[in-house]
This record gives sequence, C-alpha cells and structure tokens, in this order.
Amino acid sequence: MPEINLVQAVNLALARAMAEDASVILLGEDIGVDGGVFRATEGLFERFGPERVLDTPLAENMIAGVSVGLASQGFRPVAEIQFTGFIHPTIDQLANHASRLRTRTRGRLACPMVVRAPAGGGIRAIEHHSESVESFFTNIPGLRVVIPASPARAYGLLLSAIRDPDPVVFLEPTRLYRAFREEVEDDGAGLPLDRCFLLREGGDVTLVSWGGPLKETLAAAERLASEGVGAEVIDVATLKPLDGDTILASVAKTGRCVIVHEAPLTGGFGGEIAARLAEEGLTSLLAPVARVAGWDTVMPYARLEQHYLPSEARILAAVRQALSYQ
Amino acid sequence: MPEINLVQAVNLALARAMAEDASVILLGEDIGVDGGVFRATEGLFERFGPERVLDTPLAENMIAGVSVGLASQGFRPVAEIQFTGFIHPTIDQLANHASRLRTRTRGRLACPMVVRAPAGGGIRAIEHHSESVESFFTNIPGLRVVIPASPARAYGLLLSAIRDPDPVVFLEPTRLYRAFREEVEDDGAGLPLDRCFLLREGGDVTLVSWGGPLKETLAAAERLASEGVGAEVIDVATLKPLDGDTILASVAKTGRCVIVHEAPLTGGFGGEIAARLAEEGLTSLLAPVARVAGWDTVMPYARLEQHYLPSEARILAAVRQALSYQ
Amino acid sequence: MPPAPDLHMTAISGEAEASPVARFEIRYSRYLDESGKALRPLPDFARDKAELAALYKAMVLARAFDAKAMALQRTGRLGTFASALGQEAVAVGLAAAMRAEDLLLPSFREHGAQLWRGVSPYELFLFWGGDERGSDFSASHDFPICVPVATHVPHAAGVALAFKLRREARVAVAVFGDGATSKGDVAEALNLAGVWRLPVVFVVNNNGWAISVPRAQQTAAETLAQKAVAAGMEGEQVDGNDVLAVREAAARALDKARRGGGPHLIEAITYRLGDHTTADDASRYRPDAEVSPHWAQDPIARLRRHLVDRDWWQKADEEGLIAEAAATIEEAAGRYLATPPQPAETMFEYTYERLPQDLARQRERALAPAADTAG
Amino acid sequence: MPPAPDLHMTAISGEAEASPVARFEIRYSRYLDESGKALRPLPDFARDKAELAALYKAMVLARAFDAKAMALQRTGRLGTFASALGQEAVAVGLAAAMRAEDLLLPSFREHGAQLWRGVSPYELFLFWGGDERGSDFSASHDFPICVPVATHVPHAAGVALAFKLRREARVAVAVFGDGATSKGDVAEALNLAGVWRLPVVFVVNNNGWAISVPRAQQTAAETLAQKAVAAGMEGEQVDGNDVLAVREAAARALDKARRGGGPHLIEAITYRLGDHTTADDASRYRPDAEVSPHWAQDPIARLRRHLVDRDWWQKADEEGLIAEAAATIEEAAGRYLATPPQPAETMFEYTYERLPQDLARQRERALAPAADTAG
Ligand SMILES: Cc1ncc(C[n+]2csc(CCOP(=O)(O)OP(=O)(O)O)c2C)c(N)n1
Ligand SMILES: Cc1ncc(C[n+]2csc(CCOP(=O)(O)OP(=O)(O)O)c2C)c(N)n1
Ligand SMILES: [Mg+2]
Ligand SMILES: [Mg+2]
Repeated sequence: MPEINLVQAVNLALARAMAEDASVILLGEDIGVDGGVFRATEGLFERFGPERVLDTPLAENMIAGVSVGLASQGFRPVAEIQFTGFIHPTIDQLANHASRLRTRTRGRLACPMVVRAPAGGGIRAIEHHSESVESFFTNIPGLRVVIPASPARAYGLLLSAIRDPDPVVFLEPTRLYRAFREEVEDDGAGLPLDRCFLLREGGDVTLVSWGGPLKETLAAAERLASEGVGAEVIDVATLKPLDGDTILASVAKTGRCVIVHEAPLTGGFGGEIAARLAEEGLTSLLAPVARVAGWDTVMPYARLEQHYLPSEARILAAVRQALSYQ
Repeated sequence: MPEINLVQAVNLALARAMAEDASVILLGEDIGVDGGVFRATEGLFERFGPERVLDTPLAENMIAGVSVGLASQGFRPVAEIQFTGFIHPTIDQLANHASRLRTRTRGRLACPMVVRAPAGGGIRAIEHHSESVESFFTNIPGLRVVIPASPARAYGLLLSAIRDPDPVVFLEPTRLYRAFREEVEDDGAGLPLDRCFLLREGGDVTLVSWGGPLKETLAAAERLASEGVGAEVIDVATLKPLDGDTILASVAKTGRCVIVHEAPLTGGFGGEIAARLAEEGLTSLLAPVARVAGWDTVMPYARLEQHYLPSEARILAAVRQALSYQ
Repeated sequence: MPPAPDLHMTAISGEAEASPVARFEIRYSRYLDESGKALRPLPDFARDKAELAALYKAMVLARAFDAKAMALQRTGRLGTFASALGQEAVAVGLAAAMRAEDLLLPSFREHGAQLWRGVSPYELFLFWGGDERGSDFSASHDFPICVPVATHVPHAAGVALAFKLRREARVAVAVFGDGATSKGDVAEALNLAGVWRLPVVFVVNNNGWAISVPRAQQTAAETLAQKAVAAGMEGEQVDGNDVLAVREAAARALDKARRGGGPHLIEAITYRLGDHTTADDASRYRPDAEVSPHWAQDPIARLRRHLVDRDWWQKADEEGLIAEAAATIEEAAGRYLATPPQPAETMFEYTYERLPQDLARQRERALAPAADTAG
Repeated sequence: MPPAPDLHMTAISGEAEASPVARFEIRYSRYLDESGKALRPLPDFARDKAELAALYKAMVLARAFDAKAMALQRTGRLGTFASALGQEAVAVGLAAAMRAEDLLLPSFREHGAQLWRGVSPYELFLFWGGDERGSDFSASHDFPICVPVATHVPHAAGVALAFKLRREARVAVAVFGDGATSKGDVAEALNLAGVWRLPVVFVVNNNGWAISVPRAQQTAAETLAQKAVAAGMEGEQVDGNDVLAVREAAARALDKARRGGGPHLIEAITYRLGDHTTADDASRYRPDAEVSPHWAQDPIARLRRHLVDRDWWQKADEEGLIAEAAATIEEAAGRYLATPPQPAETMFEYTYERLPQDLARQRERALAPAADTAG
C-alpha cells in the first residue's frame, strides 16, 4: 500500500469514482491537460478523455450552474474552483438551486454534485488565494460541507461526497496537500459524511478542529502529551450536517474544550460547536469553551499571514488557560 | 412628531442622508420612478433627480461592483437589492473588494457603501423572497452587518450606516416594514453601529434576537410578564461588530438565555452569541443556552412558512425549559 | 469539446488599413401583420388547419389560466402571480416547436408553454399558491419555474451538455426576459453554449419592461438578439406576438441544435400588457398611452382573425373553445382550492435524500405539541 | 442617465421578409509590421522622436522589472509573479495615451502601465513580495492590481460614473485578459457602461491563453472585440504588439469617452511568451512550437527596429537605456529587500477606519507575548 499525500488522495478518489461510475464527470478551469493548478486532476484527462474532464471557460458562477443542470439529468459533476477566493460566485447557484432542487420539486429532480476547492492559507500565496470560506456554506440547508485533513480521510470523504445524492462543498486545505503522506488503500471505501473523527484520545481536554490548523492542533496535543496532559483531538471533517454527539461525548469526558479554526473568529463555524456545548453539554463544562481562530481581520498578505493563522503557541495558551480554570 | 412604520423610517433616513450629503446616491432595481418594490425609496427620485437615484439594469453583482467603484471615489452609494434571495451575487464584491479596499491599500482607498435589502419571511411571498442571509456576511472581516427591528432604530442605524466610513450590509425585516408605527424624530441623529439595544428589562431570563422574530420575542416577553416572569429583551441590531458586553451583562444578571433568529439554526449567528456566553459568561449560566431558530431545512413556500418561522410558542417553550432547569 | 475556429488569427492578414475582420447582422421576421394578414408565404405547418387551431387553443387556454389566477389572487386565494397577458404567442409558439423529449427551463411567464408540455393547470395553481407540489410535475420532465432572474440559464447549458454527452437528440430551451439579459449568468451560459456547441436554444421573452425599467434603459444594444454575438452564436429577432413567426424560428433553431449545429438565440418581441405581477402597480411608472396601442398587437386576436379569414374558425368553434378552456381551468382551480397544505413535516423530508440525524432531531422538536402551535 | 435609442422598435418596419435590423463590423488595425516597417501613414504623435523614445524606454523598463521580479522569485525572495513578457506594448501604449487624471484599473500584467503612471518599481516589488504597502501608491490614484479575474471591471464602471456625475473630464480604464471576458462581471459592466454612456475604456489584454486554456476554447466569438456588441458599444481589435496601434486606438477611445461619447472596447492581440505565472509550467499544455514564432512579434524589438530605421536610435542610446533601466530596478529591488515586514498589528489597523472594540481586544490578545510566538 503506497504512501501518498492529500492531493494525491484527492486524485485517487476522483479516478476511482470516475472508473466506477460513468456519470461522474469533472469540470473546472485548467483541470484538463494541465491537471489542475495543484495537480489534483493530473492524468485524468489522459485517462478518461475530454468528455469526462472538461476545461471550462473562466466563469465560476457558470461552472456551478452548469453542474446543477448536469446533476438534474443524472450526471454527477465534480466541479473544481481554482481557489476559495473565487468561490463566491458559486454561492448563488448553491444556495438558490443546488441545495433546493430536491425540495422544490418534492424529489422529482435531484442535484448530486460536488464543488471542490483548495482552501485556506499558509502557502505564502498571492492575495485572495488563502481564504477559509466554510461559513458561507454552513448555513445553507440542503448542502453538505466537508473538509478533509489527511490523505486517507480525503480519499474516503471525497468518494462519499461524489456518491452522495445531494450537493457537497468539499474544501481541501491547501497547506496540507503535500504536508505529509500516509498509506491509503484504493479500495473504494467511502467514509461517512455525518461523522467526526477522533484522531487522538485523551482525558484532560478536547481539541476540536478541521482543515489546515489540525496540523498545529495535533502538534499541540503532542506537546501536551509530553507534559503529561491528555488531549483528545477531534477532526470535525463534515461540518454540515454536524455530528454533535461525538464532540459532546468527548467533552463529557474531558470537561474542557478548545476549538481551533482558521476562518475569522466571529461568525465562524466554531461558534456553532461552542453553542452546541452551551446548549447540550453545559453540565460537562469545567471551563469556558475557548476558540482559537483567525482574527476578525482581512487575511494578510504572505509576509504577515503567520501572525494570522492559529499557531501552536496560541492553541497551547488556550489549553493551558482551560486547564488552569477552576 | 409623526408615527411612521419601518419602511417609512428607511425612506426618511435615506432622504435625510441625501439632503445632508451630496455624495450619497442610491442605486438599484426599480428604486427610481417606481420608488422600490416596497416603496422604500418613494419620492426620492422626484426630489433628488436621476443623478442621485439611479435605476440600474438587472444585475446584482454589477450593482455591488459599481458601488465599490463609486465609493472609492468619495461617493457614498446606497445600493438596494430587491430581495435577499438575490443578494448572493453581491458576496463576491463584498468579500473580495468592498471589505478589503482599505486594508489592501493601507487606507489609500476606502469603501463607504451600504447594501440594503428587505430580508426574511412571513409575508407569504413567492419562493426565494423570504431568506435570512446574515450569516453570509458575518464572517467577512471589514464589513458591518446591521438589522433594524423598529422604525426608530431603522432610522438611526441607517443614517449611521450611510455615514460610516466602511461598507455596511443593512438587512430590513420585510415583515416588520408595516407591522407597527412609532414616533421617529427626523433629527438626523444616528444610532451607534456597535451596540445592542435593551428593549425590555427583566431579571429572570435574557431573550436575544434581531430582525423579524423580535416581534414574537417581544410578544413572548409580554406573555411571560403576565405570568410574573421578567424577561430581558435585547435587540442585537448590529451583528458585526458584535456588542458582546451588553449580552454578557444581561446574562450575568439573569443566568438564562434564549437566542431567537429566523435563519436556519446550524451555522446561524445565534451560534456566535452562544459561543460568547460559553467563552466569557460560563459562570453566569444557570441553564443551557437555548436557540430558537429556523429549522435546518430550505425555507418552505408560503403555505408552510409559519411552521418554519420561530413562533411565540416555540420561544415560550424554550424559556420555560430554561427557567425550569436546575 | 471541439474548439471553435480562431478566426481572429486569420484576420490579421488585412494589413494596410483598419480592416474589417468580422461582420454580423441581426434579422427580424414576422408572418402575420396585426390584422392577421400574411405578409409573406407562410411556413409549411401553417397549411394545416389543425396545427393552427392547436396553437390558437393553447393561447386561449393560457389566457384562461391567467385570468383565473388573477381572480384567485385578487380574492386572496393565490400568492403573488405574474401574468403573461399578451405574451401567449411566445410560450405557445415555442412549445409547439419543441419535441416532448426536449426540456424546457422556463422563467415565470411561460405557463402557455408549460401547459402545452404536460404541466397541469392544477400543478401551476399549486405552485403559485405557495405549495412545492406544484413543481412535482406528474407528466413533465421540465424544470420548475425559476424566480431568481436568469439563474436557470446556466442550467440549460448543463442540461444540454448532458444531452450532448449522452448523444441524445434532445434540445434544452431556456426562456428569460429582457431584464435577464443584463445578468452575467446569461452571458456566461451563452458563451459556454457557443464554445461547446451545445444543443440549447435561448429565447428572450422581451416584453419591453423589467418591472419598472423599460427595455431602452436595460441596455444600449440595438437588439437583444445581438447578445448572441458576444458568444459567437447566431441570434435573431421575431415578432413575439406572431405565433407563426415564433414557432417557425423556434423550429429552425431546435432543428439546428438537434443536428449538432450548436446553440441559437431568439429574441421574441412582445409586450407586457398588465402589471409586472399582482404585487405591482404599473401605473406608477408606465403611462397608459404607451400600453393602449399594444392591445392592437394581441397575438390571440391576430391568429383568430387569420383563422377566420381562412374560414377555419367559426363562432361555434370560438364558443366551444371558451367553454372548454373555462371548464378545464375551473376544474383545476377547484381541485387546487380543495387541496389541503402539505403536513409541516414534509419540510424536513426533501431537504436531503436521507434525513441527517441532526435534522431528524429537529423534526421531532418541530412535531412536538408545544412547538407545533404557531405563535 | 439618458436612455439609449430603442432601435429595435423602429426596426419592425421591415415587414415582408426576414429583414436586417442591425449590422456590426469589427475592424483590426496595426501600423508597424513585425520588422518595424510602417504599413500605412503613422499617427501624428509618431512624428515626434521623443514620444517614440518614451514608449520604447517604458517598454524596456517594464521588461527590466519583469526580469528582476522573475529572478527574485526564482531565488525565493518574491512571491508568485505574473510576467508580462512580450505584452509590454499593450500596457505602455495604453498608459501613454491616458492623462494623469484618468484612472487605471489594472489586472495583474500591466506593470508597464503602472510604472508609466507613477507607481514605483519599489511598490510593485512590495506588492508581489506579499506586502500590502505595495498598493499604497505614493504618487498614483490608480486602483491596485486585481487578482480575482474580471472583478475590477464593474469598479471601472463605478469610477467612470463618479467622474460623469461630477462632470469631470476624466476616463476610467479597465484592463483584463481574454479569459476574463468569459466572466459575467465583464458583460454586466460593459452593459451598464453602454446604457449609461459612461466615460470608460475597456481593454482586453488578449495574450492568447488563460493559464492552460487557449483563446479558441474560451469562446466561439470570432473576436473578443465583439463582446462590445452585446452592450451596444463600439469594439475594435488592434495589434497588441504594435505600441503605435495600441496608443492610437487608446487615444481615440479616451478622447471619445472624455467628450461624452461613451465607452469603447479595445481588444489588443498579443501573446504570453512565458508561463502564466512563476507557479505555472506552460510546457505541460503548450507546445514550444506554438511559442517560437511569436518571438518574432516582440513589441520591443519591433519598435527598436523602427527607431533604428528612422535613425532615431543608436547603439549608445540602447546601452544607456539598458544601464539606466537596470539601475532603476536594482535600486528598487535593493530597497524592497531591505524593507522589513510591517508589524503584525497593522493587520488590525486597516480592517475598519476605527478599530471596533471587539477587534481591539483581539489585537491585545494577538500582541500578548504567548500568542505572538508563531507555533
Ligand atoms: C436575480 C433577481 N433579481 C431581481 C429579481 C426581482 N425581479 C423579479 S422579476 C424582475 C424583472 C424581470 O424582468 P424581465 O427579465 O424582463 O422579465 P419579465 O418580468 O419582464 O418577464 C425583477 C427585477 C429577481 N427575481 N431575481
Ligand atoms: C475569478 C477568478 N477565477 C480564477 C482565477 C485563477 N486564475 C488566475 S489568472 C487566470 C487566467 C486568466 O486568464 P486571462 O484573463 O486571459 O488573463 P492572463 O492571465 O492571460 O493575463 C486564472 C484562471 C482567478 N484569479 N480569478
Ligand atoms: Mg421583461
Ligand atoms: Mg490571457
């Protein structure tokens, strides 16, 4: 079983899905001969041909809208948006159509489509290439929002997203694309789209995160372990629909929770998780629920972005505060 | 001092702002001769002429983008989007440009613009006319998000929004447009854009809401008062930046909090408020923080919308549960 | 997708002067003048009395539906409604040219086409009455009515792409208004359809107004047909109140698209005789004097005169048709009024194919007695 | 805004046949062939040696900046960079035709125009180096570089509207690529500019490619100039590697706009000689054989040959210019490299004009010692 990185896992899942189901087609900018600017679709044009891998003109709203039309006719389009900074024009189609086609027609038409996009910062990119955009989608009923954080989870979650009968927004953390490798068996097994993943067990504090900053979160957990503190680490992975139970169960055990995400704090999805704890887990809480997130500032350009992203130090500081809380 | 309703208050504030500052101009669909589909701009075309009140072609993304261009040159455009169901195409311009122009140019260019839109359900409208869209905007740094819930607050908040040096999304609850009248003095006094409003004092429970459902929230408080329960009612009004202090202070007093909003629960802005309580007000909490919100379903068509909107009964049920919690 | 020819490269040859490299022409066609008289040889289908009678009946039925919907709305028994009064020929001429297996993506003024293509008046009443079941067509695979202007136009490109990829001889047809042509959605979809030569026909239902904004304030383009030029696609104008012209232009465009000849745009020039919707009051922005002459262009009267002139339509035919249309519509309206709303829990059932656990819990709460009582 | 003439109404007069109602023609112009020889009488400004020398110098400076930026990026001292190699004539010809008080809204390949208009190479290095101060131009009121493709085009309409409302004789100029023409933003902005007759010039910097997508796959439109037709606006093509043609077309368009004649679109046909950006490898999708012939079209060599043929440029001029350009760019690069990053707290300072309380607290936390240490 080969070790592959996250972007290779995305590629593997796409290839698998296309091989097993002829209705799966890819569309987007530069995904064909070029193989995608991150090479997520590398080799697929050659393997599946120009009728399965379609280089579109440059128009994101159109890409989303055409996908809705395709999906309504039984195709399973997987659209790539080149960077999350350019995903906004898809919101209209996702909110007004993709997420509603089923309910508007009482099930007569459906919209099984995936919008994939590399997401988040940390790669010293030019402006508008480092956005964390999940909260544009988490308040849209009828959508699923999925963010993988490891090669294996990327593979399994993407397969499930493509097979899902409803629209899925699939945000791939750019800075994890080539951050590490793990063994991924190309067995076609999907992972559930309504489950959080427990990455690490621990009894003292629960760290909840998703996407890019899971890297720093896991590093913080490691560091805490070396100090004798057991940090349980949860990868939310599917933000919508949210698996509150796994998070609540963990906090019931640890009593303390730090939520880590890269999107700006206010209005970020961390609020939803803290709210669930305040609503359904209040008696478990031995300390305030802390959020370590991007600041409520515009994402700075490359030279300052490290000051914006949640760092291991900031996570550790929040954990220490939670642990010391009486 | 005349009693006017909310849409008249919007009209009054627009007229005032235009009279006092020649750089204020209005643009949007059907806002000129027609006076806007809700009559928010009635009479302004006649009074200020076609160079101050501009009927645009039908293109929301363009309306937002042109506003950015105008604002960059010292105008203060106030754009109307006809319904929130059509506001999605403005997100790209608001997220990528309006909210960033200042920081991208280190203050060389600024973007003082307002995007107004009638928001929310409850008027038995056709589909796509009843959306609560605040959470598309609350995670965008550099924006302000304001939702008035009374004629007086609509007047004062809109004046401040127009005068504000930064971009503001101003969502007007359609079902409150003509719901009630109150005295509004046309004195040009703005209201702060970083403050919640305490609508009603009470010591037993804090009800936090904004927009349309403040109506049911206030009705619930009234009902509770008749039962001897003191409900403090807070109108958040400005969601971004959030005045957490007022909410925290109230809950410090009451120990119990019910948040009411019309947007779908998950990923809604209620999560942010509950999170602030779990983070900074944990010790005050005598009961779980409850959220009464739209369900995580697509907004139903007119015949079922009453089952979707937070009702007085649902608010009361949540309050009773909070009160009975030991 | 086969790349389009890169004409601008070859064009560079013209050197010495500013030289023309591309030329375009927009043509306008009509067959009947407003009194129903033929201005030129009629298309083949017009030799067939039954064909013309069918067009006429469909327009009358559409108008009967329209009138009933207005009446129901005015008496509080229907939601906001968008009348197509005076625009019936666009919808009917188009639908008559389509094949059953083609797919219509309407805007919100095409009930004439929807009725022709198997959507029942009962379903239409349900839709306009605020009930999702109105788009769960029992006898049509078409798209539902689209309210967010122009947003269904890219869907048409997607549907057409599906047909093309499956090698099906089917055509997608998107209808949208003059106002819609200003939305980027239309430009993007046209452009894609052009470069991928998709089997799709775009129909601009140009009724002269977008709510209060007249056509001349919507764009400086001399015609809306020329929106096609930007996409390297053919565009043409027809008299949208001449159902023969609409049908003929649509038939040609559909045939071209079906045979792999790529997309086509038809601007059908008609006029909105009524208010924008029942929520609108056009007298605020449109002088009656502008409207009156357009009544003389009424597509139904025009075809009736033509039929009468050819001795193909008698008083009895007319009376029979009116009665029949009324009966059909009344029956549908009666059934609509007798249809109770869906149970509240249906709200949850169709948001996802499988109800997520989170939502299942919300449904429980929604159905709990305390919550079920609206405040 | 004055409504545009509603030509389609008058057009209805042509009755009996499908009759033409609108005609359009796109013209292409160039002055110099690739060897620098005049193909036709040159525009007036070309009689002035100093004018031509200035154009030449600006193109050489742009290329020197480009080369240095590439070198800095390749050695890890600059961020991803978009080279304009071979496209210098578009930016420079345009900038030379503009007045100082006009306003440029560039895409990301117009440093030739930015440098002409007062943006310093130091500022450009800062921008491409990931520092917001690079758009805080000390001597320009122009818009910053725009990365989200086409999204600045509506800004240009807004800026032009501001000029028009203030009765200022200024023109907004938006530049965007061939790929950008597929975005709805462009169609919407063109349409508005057309119907409101805004003083704006749209320039399509058509370099044949949008990353890996060639022009022919972007649209079936025979020319990109005809995108203007959809907006009822004039469009034309010029040889974008002929700086005289660009300058002359731009001057005419600017003059027309300035005099209230409304907007204009210029498609400047050039070629991207290099990779899309330093993050791209064009050999994956573009054969070298396609690229090679385009080197013969190099706008800088073309103008140099022209100058030399007229005896207006000697070896010493060339050597002096190269040295001068290098010195300017080296000095700027040196200053850039010596500029420390902004303090982290600047992140907070420009998000709003006045720091909201909420954000002030975050700033405190950000500056607290524990948090300030990056993980
Ligand atoms: C995207 C969008 N913006 C605004 C509206 C509100 N609205 C409904 S119909 C309409 C005018 C449409 O004009 P046109 O396209 O000419 O169609 P018509 O109504 O004349 O048939 C407007 C502005 C909408 N439904 N969708
Ligand atoms: C809206 C948007 N989508 C995608 C991208 C990624 N991207 C950057 S440049 C580019 C191609 C642009 O092509 P063109 O408009 O021809 O300009 P050129 O790069 O050739 O100068 C793409 C797809 C982007 N920056 N913005
Ligand atoms: Mg219309
Ligand atoms: Mg290009």
